[in-house]
Amino acid sequence: MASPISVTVRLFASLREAAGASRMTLSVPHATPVGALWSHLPEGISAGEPPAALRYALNHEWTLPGAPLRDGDEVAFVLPVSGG
Amino acid sequence: MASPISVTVRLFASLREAAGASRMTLSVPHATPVGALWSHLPEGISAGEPPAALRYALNHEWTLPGAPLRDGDEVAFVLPVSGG
Amino acid sequence: MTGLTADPLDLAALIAAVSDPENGGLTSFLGCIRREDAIRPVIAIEYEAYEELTETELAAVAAEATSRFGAHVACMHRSGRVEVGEPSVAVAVSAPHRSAAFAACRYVIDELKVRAPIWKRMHYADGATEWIDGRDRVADRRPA
Amino acid sequence: MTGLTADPLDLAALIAAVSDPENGGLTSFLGCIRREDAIRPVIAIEYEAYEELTETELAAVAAEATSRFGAHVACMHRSGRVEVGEPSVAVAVSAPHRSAAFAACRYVIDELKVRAPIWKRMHYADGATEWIDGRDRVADRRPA
Repeated sequence: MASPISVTVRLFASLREAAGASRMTLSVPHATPVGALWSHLPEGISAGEPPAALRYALNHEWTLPGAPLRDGDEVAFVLPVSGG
Repeated sequence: MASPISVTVRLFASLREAAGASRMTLSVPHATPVGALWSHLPEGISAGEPPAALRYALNHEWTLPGAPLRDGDEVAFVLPVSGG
Repeated sequence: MTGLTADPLDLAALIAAVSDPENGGLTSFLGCIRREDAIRPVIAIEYEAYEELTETELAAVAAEATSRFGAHVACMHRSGRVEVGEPSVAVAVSAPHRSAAFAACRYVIDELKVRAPIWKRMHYADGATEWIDGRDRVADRRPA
Repeated sequence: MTGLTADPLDLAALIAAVSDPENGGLTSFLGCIRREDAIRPVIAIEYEAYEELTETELAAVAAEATSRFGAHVACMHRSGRVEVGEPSVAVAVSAPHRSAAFAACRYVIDELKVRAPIWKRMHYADGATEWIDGRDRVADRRPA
């Protein structure tokens, strides 16, 4: 396995409540694509597949599932929003 | 001439200022159409032809130039508006 | 709440008048006096209304918007002198959702601009005044 | 003036922020919490935002509306608990004329609804709560 990197995951809404925390650190192989990160969440938190319209932010900017992760990156799982 | 009737004319904006009054009483033949009333205004007030988009109200309700006047009616010359 | 007022417009009062816990969208519009620096600087505008018909028309337009968009409507127009930057007309509308709220608000302001018999007398920075009532300037030679 | 606040929204402040003597049209929008009696009565909604990205997106949407419609834009969204009838989002926009003001205001609210990463937790009159975040209800069994 490529040398592992450590990334921070920001959790919101029901994910945050399931985890009991708004941040988690995950250890994943170097260059893991953002879109693969969900599967690294503990089952108790992810509770299965991600919602269809899941979006991602990388270091506070919108990103696409294929973006490769680097050590120290922060990824946010942006669940389907319902603001306003 | 059909027996004369007396109608009140409401004057606004530059018409009111030209007349120095917001109301005038005119004596016109019975059943004179509303649209003919402008010509009965003194020249010093009307200062020529009515503006193209002149509208009329009869007893506080929109009316059409052909409406026949009756004694005691109140007509308003609704000059082109610029409210709002 | 529709009609004319000689007092400064109070948008908060209009908003309160249309608030409804079932209505999620509340749109409002203020028509303010423009200085129009680039054209001919204005300092104020004086509004003169044919009061009876204006009251009737504002109420009618509000009722039409209510039935057509399912909205609560409040709309007040100023009479008298309004300074630059101040509002001369205020509309507040609420509806279950924003689309109807925006449509109803736009309907009310567009309709009243045509249907409310109200005239503007411009007060320019250069001291001149001018009625905007479709008549040529001959009438202005007479002292106000 | 764009961003998040945990305090009650102050539309008057947003309006003051966008006022401009050259702008004759000022349109505002309040998104308020609906009781939704007919569906499942609500008492309040709790908002949670991904703050950094929300601030960036609100500023971006405002800048886009400014350049596209020549408008001044203010837009604030609530975080935390908002009671029924209270506004959770406020937008105020001014432009030279009302068409641009309405278009810009509509643009801002439509865009922020999609682009601002904010989630709602419904607080129902029957005591239940529910996150509206696209995930099924399994997550709610866990104590809040």
